Amino acid sequence: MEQLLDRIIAGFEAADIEKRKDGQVFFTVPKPKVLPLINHLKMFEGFRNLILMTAVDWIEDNQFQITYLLNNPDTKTDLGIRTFIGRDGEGMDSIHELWGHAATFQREMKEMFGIGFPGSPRVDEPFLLEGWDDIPPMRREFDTKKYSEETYFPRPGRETHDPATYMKQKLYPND
Amino acid sequence: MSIKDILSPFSGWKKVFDEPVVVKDPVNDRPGAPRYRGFHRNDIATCIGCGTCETICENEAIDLVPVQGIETRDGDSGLRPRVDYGRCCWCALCVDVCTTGSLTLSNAYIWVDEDPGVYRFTPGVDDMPWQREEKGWKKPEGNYEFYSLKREPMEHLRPEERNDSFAEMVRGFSKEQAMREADRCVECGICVATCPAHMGIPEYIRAVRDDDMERGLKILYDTNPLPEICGRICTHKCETVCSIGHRGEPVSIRWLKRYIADQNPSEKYKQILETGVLDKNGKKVAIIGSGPAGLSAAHYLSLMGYECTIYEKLPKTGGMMRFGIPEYRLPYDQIDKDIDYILSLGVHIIYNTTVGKDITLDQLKRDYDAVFAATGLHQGRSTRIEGTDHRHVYQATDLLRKVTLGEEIHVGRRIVVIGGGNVAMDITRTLARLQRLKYGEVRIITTSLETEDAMPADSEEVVGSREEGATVIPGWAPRKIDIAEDEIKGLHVVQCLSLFDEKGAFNPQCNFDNHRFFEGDMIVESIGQGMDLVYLTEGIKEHLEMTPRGRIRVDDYFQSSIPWLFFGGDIIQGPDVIHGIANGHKAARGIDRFLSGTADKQQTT
Amino acid sequence: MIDPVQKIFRFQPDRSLYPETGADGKPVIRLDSGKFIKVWQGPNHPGVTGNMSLELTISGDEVVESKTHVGYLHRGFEKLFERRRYIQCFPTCIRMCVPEPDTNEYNLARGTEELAGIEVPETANWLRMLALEMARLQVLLRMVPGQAATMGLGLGAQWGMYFRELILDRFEELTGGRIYHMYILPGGVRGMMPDGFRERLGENLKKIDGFIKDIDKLIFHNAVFRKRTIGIGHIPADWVDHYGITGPVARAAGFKRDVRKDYPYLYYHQINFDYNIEHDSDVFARFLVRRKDLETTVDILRQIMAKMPEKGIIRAETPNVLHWRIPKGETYVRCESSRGEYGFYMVSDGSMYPRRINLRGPSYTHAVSVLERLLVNANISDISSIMVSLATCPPEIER
Amino acid sequence: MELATKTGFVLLGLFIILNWGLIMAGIIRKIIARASMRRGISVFQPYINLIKNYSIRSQLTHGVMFYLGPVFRLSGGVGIFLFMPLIHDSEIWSNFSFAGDLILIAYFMFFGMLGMALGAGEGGHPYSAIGISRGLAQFTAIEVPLTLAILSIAFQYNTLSISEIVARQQGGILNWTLFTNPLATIAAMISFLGAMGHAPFNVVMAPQENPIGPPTEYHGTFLGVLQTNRAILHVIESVLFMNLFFGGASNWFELIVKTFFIYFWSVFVGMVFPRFRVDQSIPWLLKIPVLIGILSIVFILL
Amino acid sequence: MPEDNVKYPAEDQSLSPVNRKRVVIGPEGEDILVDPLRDYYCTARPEPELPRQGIIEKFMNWARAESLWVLGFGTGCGSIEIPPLLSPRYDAYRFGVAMRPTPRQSSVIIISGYLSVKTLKRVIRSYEQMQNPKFVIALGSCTINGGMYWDSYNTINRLDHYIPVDVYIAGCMPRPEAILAGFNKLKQRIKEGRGEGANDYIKNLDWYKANQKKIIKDWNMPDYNW
Repeated sequence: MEQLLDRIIAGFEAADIEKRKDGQVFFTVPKPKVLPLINHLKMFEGFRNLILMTAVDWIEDNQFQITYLLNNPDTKTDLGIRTFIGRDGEGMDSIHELWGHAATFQREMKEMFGIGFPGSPRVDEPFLLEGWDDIPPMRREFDTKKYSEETYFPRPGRETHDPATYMKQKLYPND
Repeated sequence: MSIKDILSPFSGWKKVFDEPVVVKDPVNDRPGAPRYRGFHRNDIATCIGCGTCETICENEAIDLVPVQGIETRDGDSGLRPRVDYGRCCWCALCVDVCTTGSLTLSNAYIWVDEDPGVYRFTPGVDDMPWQREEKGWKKPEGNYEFYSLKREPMEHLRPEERNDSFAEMVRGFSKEQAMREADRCVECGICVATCPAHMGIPEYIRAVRDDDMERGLKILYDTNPLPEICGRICTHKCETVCSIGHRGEPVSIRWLKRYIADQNPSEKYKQILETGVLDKNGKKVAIIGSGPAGLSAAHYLSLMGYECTIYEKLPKTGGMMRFGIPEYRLPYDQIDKDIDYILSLGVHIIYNTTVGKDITLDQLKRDYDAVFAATGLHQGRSTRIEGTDHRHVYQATDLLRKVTLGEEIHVGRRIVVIGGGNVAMDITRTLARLQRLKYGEVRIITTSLETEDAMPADSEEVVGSREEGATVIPGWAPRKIDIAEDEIKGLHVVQCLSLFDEKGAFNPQCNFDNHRFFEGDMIVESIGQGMDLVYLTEGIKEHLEMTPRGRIRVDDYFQSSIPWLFFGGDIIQGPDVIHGIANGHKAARGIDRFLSGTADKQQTT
Repeated sequence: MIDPVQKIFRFQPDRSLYPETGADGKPVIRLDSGKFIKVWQGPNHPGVTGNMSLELTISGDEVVESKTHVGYLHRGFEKLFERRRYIQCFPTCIRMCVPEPDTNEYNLARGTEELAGIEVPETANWLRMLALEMARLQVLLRMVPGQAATMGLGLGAQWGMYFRELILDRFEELTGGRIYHMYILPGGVRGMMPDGFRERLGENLKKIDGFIKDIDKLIFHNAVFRKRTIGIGHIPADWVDHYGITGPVARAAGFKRDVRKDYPYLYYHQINFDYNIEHDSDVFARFLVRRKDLETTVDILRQIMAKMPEKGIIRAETPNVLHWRIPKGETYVRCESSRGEYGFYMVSDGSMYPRRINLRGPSYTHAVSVLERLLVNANISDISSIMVSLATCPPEIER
Repeated sequence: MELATKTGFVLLGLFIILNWGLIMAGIIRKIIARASMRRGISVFQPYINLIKNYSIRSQLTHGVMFYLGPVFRLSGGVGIFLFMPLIHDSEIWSNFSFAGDLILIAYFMFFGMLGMALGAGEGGHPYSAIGISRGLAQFTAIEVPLTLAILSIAFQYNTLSISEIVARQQGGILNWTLFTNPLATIAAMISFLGAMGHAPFNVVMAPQENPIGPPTEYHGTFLGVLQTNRAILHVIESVLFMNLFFGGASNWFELIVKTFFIYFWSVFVGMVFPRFRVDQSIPWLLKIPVLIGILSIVFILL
Repeated sequence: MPEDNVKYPAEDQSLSPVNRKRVVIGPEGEDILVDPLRDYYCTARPEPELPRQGIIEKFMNWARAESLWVLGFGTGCGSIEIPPLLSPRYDAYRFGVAMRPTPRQSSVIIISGYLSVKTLKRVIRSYEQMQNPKFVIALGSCTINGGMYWDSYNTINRLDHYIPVDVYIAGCMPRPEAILAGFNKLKQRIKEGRGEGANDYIKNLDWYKANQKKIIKDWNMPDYNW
């Protein structure tokens, strides 16, 4: 594991290494190195299982984190590969040819985050939503509560009171 | 495929003659398991409406609504949770987090209706059939708490370290301790209304949690300009109503306040509080007395742009805070830290000037636009039993003042202290230290009318007194001081049965058959203090309205019937620092209303 | 045995005539040619597992193209978690997989504990195992005979539902919930076993032993069932890694994949059990793996009851859950659900709210990529049984 | 006998058969429920369902054939009834039985199915079409062994009249075709399994696989007609098999008992087996039962 | 789908390809123009079917109440409790409850919890294909006021804005016992002649359609599908 990590650091500029438990490491690589790294891991290091692939929205830094979680079923190790891309329509290279189910992940990320994966099969078809015309819902600037209240007729007539304010009003009405 | 594969499936018919396992009347026959999470019920007598259930509910299913018949009072918001069954998911987190343990779930689970509007009810108030159900989900047992019920222990000096010195006893929290203690708060806000100054307690506790001391200090100064002092000696009414205190120990709100103040160095105050430059509006206010009320008023008036002048009788500021409270509880440098900041806002202070003697009130009226009198209670009250006119019978306040001023006082070999309040404990512990310094041993008996659990003093004070060698014997009423050959021999006491009659008036009942004798050569009385209003001239007194109980009548803004004259502090509200601060703040706003003409009340004289 | 009569009557469609194969090797589907029908299975269809649908293009009785449509149960959990504190995520996340909610609870709790660095008391861990295995048992009691129900043999499923009710009764007693147990929360569990629980569970397990024998006779030794399942829905071995297939489906293809043994969590290393492997990788093999799992689960439950301490602390001390800040970091936690590896990818940004909790359920590939390919050239009568053999669970796909 | 009286008795017979069909359905459901540890529906639930379906307010049609489908189906069922002698040696309960009625009944058995096919096809639902094409294919396969069995007993008794066949079986249980021509009986009873719509030959209306086949679009009164037909058909086909292989009935009680057990045979098998796919069931039906049927003819002719 | 070689009328572009007009080659090679929206659905606006009077209606209502055929459409998590309902312990069959796989033959639809927008579209179609009289049972908090998913962007909050509801059952999810109690309530309602949800729907059709169209953004089906 340590040697493998050293190789990755040396060959693929891995940084920001987070090791929380045995057999699982997360690290960041620059975007151009991601596909070579994944290819290398799949071909030569036995990481032939893609567990998941997802995005995290870091709106503060104006970038998306894309995580690929690869697994080596023989050595029972997981590698979490992080990479950062811009939030403004910057796409990512597709890995649908390496794994059969990667296209589904990419299709979902396209729909939920608006990250493009050119070349991925059926990537532009809606996956979970139907007739969605707002911004992709998993982007953090999308306010689901506001959307829900505006769209779905919440029940009227509910009001609540903050105990501190209410008590001050009741006990010291003139304050 | 064998013949077995064709024949063996017919074994499926084997249950055809068995009795079916069907429940005959499932709607009525099958009660839920004893632990089943069904519909809500609430013991509204125990519930305090703290709203923690509302906070934890991820579905916003719980509203707090006022309920008829439940009055808002200290420690009870008068609100009760109302559950929207169009939102609830029966996770019972509200039960597990409930501070009082009043909210539970019954194991009833059938509620069917044609109208969606009915699925909204206040458990315990709306009569639901499951309210009286015994079974259901209750908070699990066995170390299952969502927040710690145990206080973070505060480090004190050990009795042997402190009993002969006036060094500060309480060490204060370290950062980790403060974070852990602040973490216990559930941010319900029940304490806010109970605090006379309505401090933003949940907010500053959150500042501690966020480790943002500057924000914390700002929140403190919104309502309380004496945080170092209050952080040490406040009577913390907030802690008595703290919702965590219903099942555990209340949050140490006072120590957290002290922690915030301690973390901020005094030289950064101006920068943090953004009070470097204050605009003046040219109006002047005179303040009599530099106690908490006076200082608080001076602080807020200065922030509003008034020019304040404080007239102080004694050579130092602080009033009772400095002269009534011993140094081991409230070190003088901490008093100075708070007061120096207030004075740095441009407040003038004139020491050694007694209004009424050195300067008259009428003169103040001429020189200033308004006068705020917060002269406090400095005159000790006497029990007026036989023998109190003896020279070795002292008033606790006098002795404490002299100790602070550094004057020599008489310390007897055996001392009896009468009184059960904090002042009595203060004098007991002060005298104990002096005795130990002078004689090497402590022989003090402190007696009070009230029984141990009814004593007004903080229990930690009582415990501290005992640790330091004093004997505290509550529940006895003084009858007579035994004097022989011009020397005090001791105090006769009888057992006190009750303090108040049915109407609530003070009327002690005693059992005269059960009496004791406390030996002593010095008696200290500490049963309360009175006010000294000699500075009020006759002309003013004529116009001044008094309450039937002999106090000055003031309105909500502490304005007396003479519009330019405001009263506040202990003379209005009784002895309490935090009340004094609150009065000062309110009076400052009242003075501002009065002077800026926004008051509803028109100036008549 | 070559049956001459069978040879005469064997139904063997002539695939050279239709559908025509295009240049790219894929069938050319022209709806207006009249040779194809477009049929939707689901969402309102008794043969699909839950609320999902398959868009099938069929030619005769054979499927030429299948597309999985999900999203009917999409509730946006991962968005909702952005607005919920860690403790509030706990009741919410459970709904991500309805038939077996405990794995969600466990993963969330374990992920939170890992990120916050909390040690869970021993008793609580044993109780967690108990809940997880009971959950697996109740799912298998539904699923194993349910395989036969997809082809019209509902008797075993009826019995299975009854024995599942017995386990649900125990759940109700232990956790206070019937389906959504909400039992395993960050820091520990929400209650000790009530008095007499062991004995009652022991009796139930005895009854379930008898039930397993019954379904062996009814379903396993059933000529028609075998005829309908053997050789149907064959998953080649090289698909397993290419599609990320896990759990019983991978085990039925001869792969040793079981999170409980590969990445031992809780106290599974103290439990004695083995991989249940089959090699044929068809519907029948998957049924057999589940059928063995059922026995294994009963056995594991007995071992847990024997090894579990009587008393103990059920929850570690945590910070006040109302404002619990989890340090910045990320982790992936997994456990073995009845359908395969069930994992949570959790990212914390140091605030009271999780930055991202992403669920990777086995159905994510089983029901979409694998099913779409597996159904090509399948008979439409077999769709339901293939789906159930993959144990697709739509809510964990769409969350 | 006058035609009017005859018609009256025929209608009365139809009424009895209909009611027995409904009650039998209830009893069978109840037995199935017991085997799966349930109590099951009340015996009269099929009546309530029928009334309910007739009292649905709105009907919608997809065209003329959609209307006529259930009517054809019902006339198929009633047609079998009309030419079926119910009670042996009873003038009034022998309906319009005549010398060649066996052929006519075999025709009517298919007639209903064809009518249904037209109606379901007009319904427009793809599952109707899939279901009915499967149904027709499978029913054809079912008819083959049945026809062979009928031919076998026709050769055996040298007649095509059901009344005659029943009469020839009188005089003791050993005279039943069951014992005199067991191979034909086996072939016929296997095809009976298919005709009754129970597993393993019920892929036509399999809810899990193509919900629910031909009647997908039928509702309300249409469905009521189909249910009525079903109640009649189940009994009357049982009566046919009773007459051909189990010695007929000499009174109503015997008819009720025998039809119940004959019908129960299909449930007895169907309850514990899954269903065949249509491409499995047709070869299977064309294999073993056909072989048995041919053997029975061969034996009879030898 | 061969979109490039078939020409569609311009106004059809908003529809999904399945619903667009197209030319189909018949068995004898002739071209048949298929307009799915016209050919597969009844496009006429429905009319309310008023109940009959007196004892006949009462008798019919009794039969309707005692024979509740439920559409087997598991719309949400609550559907996990429907199979137990029909299993040995609860055995809802004996109360006249049975599942039907097709909406045409069902008289009750159980909305088992939350409805995502995508499912709501199918629910509306299924509901409209059911025949009058038809009844709706709503399970759980989600149908009353959004439940757990009150702030979700994809689930509705109040079911009665989209289809008329007869009975609500509290719980998340309701147990089979509670669902049986709900059936009892529904039976009572039908027998009292108040189960007129189908006619209410038709009378307030414009309001319901407006609400439905507000959230179903791609309304690529006819307004009325019966």
